[in-house]
Amino acid sequence: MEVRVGPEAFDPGAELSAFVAGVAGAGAVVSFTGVVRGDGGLEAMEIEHYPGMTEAAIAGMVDQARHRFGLVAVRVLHRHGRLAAGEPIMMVLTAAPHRRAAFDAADFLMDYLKSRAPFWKKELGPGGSAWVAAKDEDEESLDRWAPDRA
Amino acid sequence: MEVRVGPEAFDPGAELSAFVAGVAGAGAVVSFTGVVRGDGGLEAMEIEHYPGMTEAAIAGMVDQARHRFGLVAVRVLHRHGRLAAGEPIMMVLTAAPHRRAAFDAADFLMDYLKSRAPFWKKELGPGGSAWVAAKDEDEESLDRWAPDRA
Amino acid sequence: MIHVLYFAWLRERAGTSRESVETRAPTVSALVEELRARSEGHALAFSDLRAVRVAVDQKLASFEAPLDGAREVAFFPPMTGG
Amino acid sequence: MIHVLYFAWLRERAGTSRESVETRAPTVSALVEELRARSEGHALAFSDLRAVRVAVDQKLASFEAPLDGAREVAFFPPMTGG
Repeated sequence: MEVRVGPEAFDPGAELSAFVAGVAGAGAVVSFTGVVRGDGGLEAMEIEHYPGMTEAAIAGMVDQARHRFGLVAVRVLHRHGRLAAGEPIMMVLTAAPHRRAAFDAADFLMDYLKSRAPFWKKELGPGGSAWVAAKDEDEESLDRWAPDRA
Repeated sequence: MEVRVGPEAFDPGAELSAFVAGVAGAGAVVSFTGVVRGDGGLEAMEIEHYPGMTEAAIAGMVDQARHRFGLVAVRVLHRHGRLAAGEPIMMVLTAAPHRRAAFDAADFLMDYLKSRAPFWKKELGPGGSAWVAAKDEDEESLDRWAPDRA
Repeated sequence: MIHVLYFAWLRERAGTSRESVETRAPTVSALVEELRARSEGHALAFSDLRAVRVAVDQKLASFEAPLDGAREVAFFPPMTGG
Repeated sequence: MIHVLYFAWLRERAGTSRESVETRAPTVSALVEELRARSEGHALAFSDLRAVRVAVDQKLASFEAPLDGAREVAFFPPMTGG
């Protein structure tokens, strides 16, 4: 299963071990793990998503990444619901024959997930709660992958 | 211990789990794992290194990466000796507040390790053995990090 | 009839996550005008459309997108996944 | 006396991984000229210096680097780590 969206906690190490074991032909494996930051007094994060659209949107991104970068294997995990500081939020795993493709594919998928997968984060701290605002720099980062810049 | 060079096998998943558990302040963790490719009839790889210089060279690269990218944590593992197809060769782990720094630091460390850490790979297959030749593209990839291009 | 969905602070302002709407609105923009009239919360949710994104039948769309045959329209702020 | 180390195919050609050399060579280049005379294998190892890298006391150096005070000089092909 290449895409998993759900409220369950996951262990990034166990995911990486299983992924590496399954990609014997690939020389390069990259993982990105997003973790709830504990700085600034942040106590927890609530992640809302759009059931149905989320899975379809991520599956589309994964297909794009596989073809564009010639991936041997790819996997995306993303949690929703309430997460405590220090907990893994999401993970992207990519495997390719060479390191450039594995790095670029993980980078590409992160840019798409940040700005095009229907998730919304709310930060909960001692002073109350606030929705995380989208950053201009995330849109700019995504623009790097436009076809005319490839 | 940030740098580990030795003949012992390691489990990328166990390394990632321990690393993530130790970097509560960081929001972004990137790992790169290099694996002995099994294609082209490759049966094993022999990795020779320069004891003493290897550890010092990698420690220098790690210090550079930490300061240049503002890393919260960084770790490099690299094996030497005989490795079978499918075995992990080396691993780089980086943790930073944001994803760009974590990605760039891992990418930077890989470029340095490829071309500036004193390791030499020999591939062993059914037809005999051959030293792996350095690639021009690895030097070009390293040039991306030159101070005047930063 | 169209199912209208709201997420994140649009949901909080509209005071609902999902409602069924009888409408002949030809476009997303026309639908937004009708929804604005539903309540003060709805009007507040749609007070600045630059901060609002829309999906028609679970695909990102523009405010000019036609609604003929659409079954589900969702409104939400810019996404913050990853 | 300088310890001279060889790695990878330079080691295989020179037929040794380490040897102690009495020398007054002022630079790496001058040392290489002396080493070439040691054996056919040594001459073969140093037949194309464009393919040879050098470290003096475990730091990458050029063939023009001075050897005064150096204790260890290593010769090897371009590195292929990672």
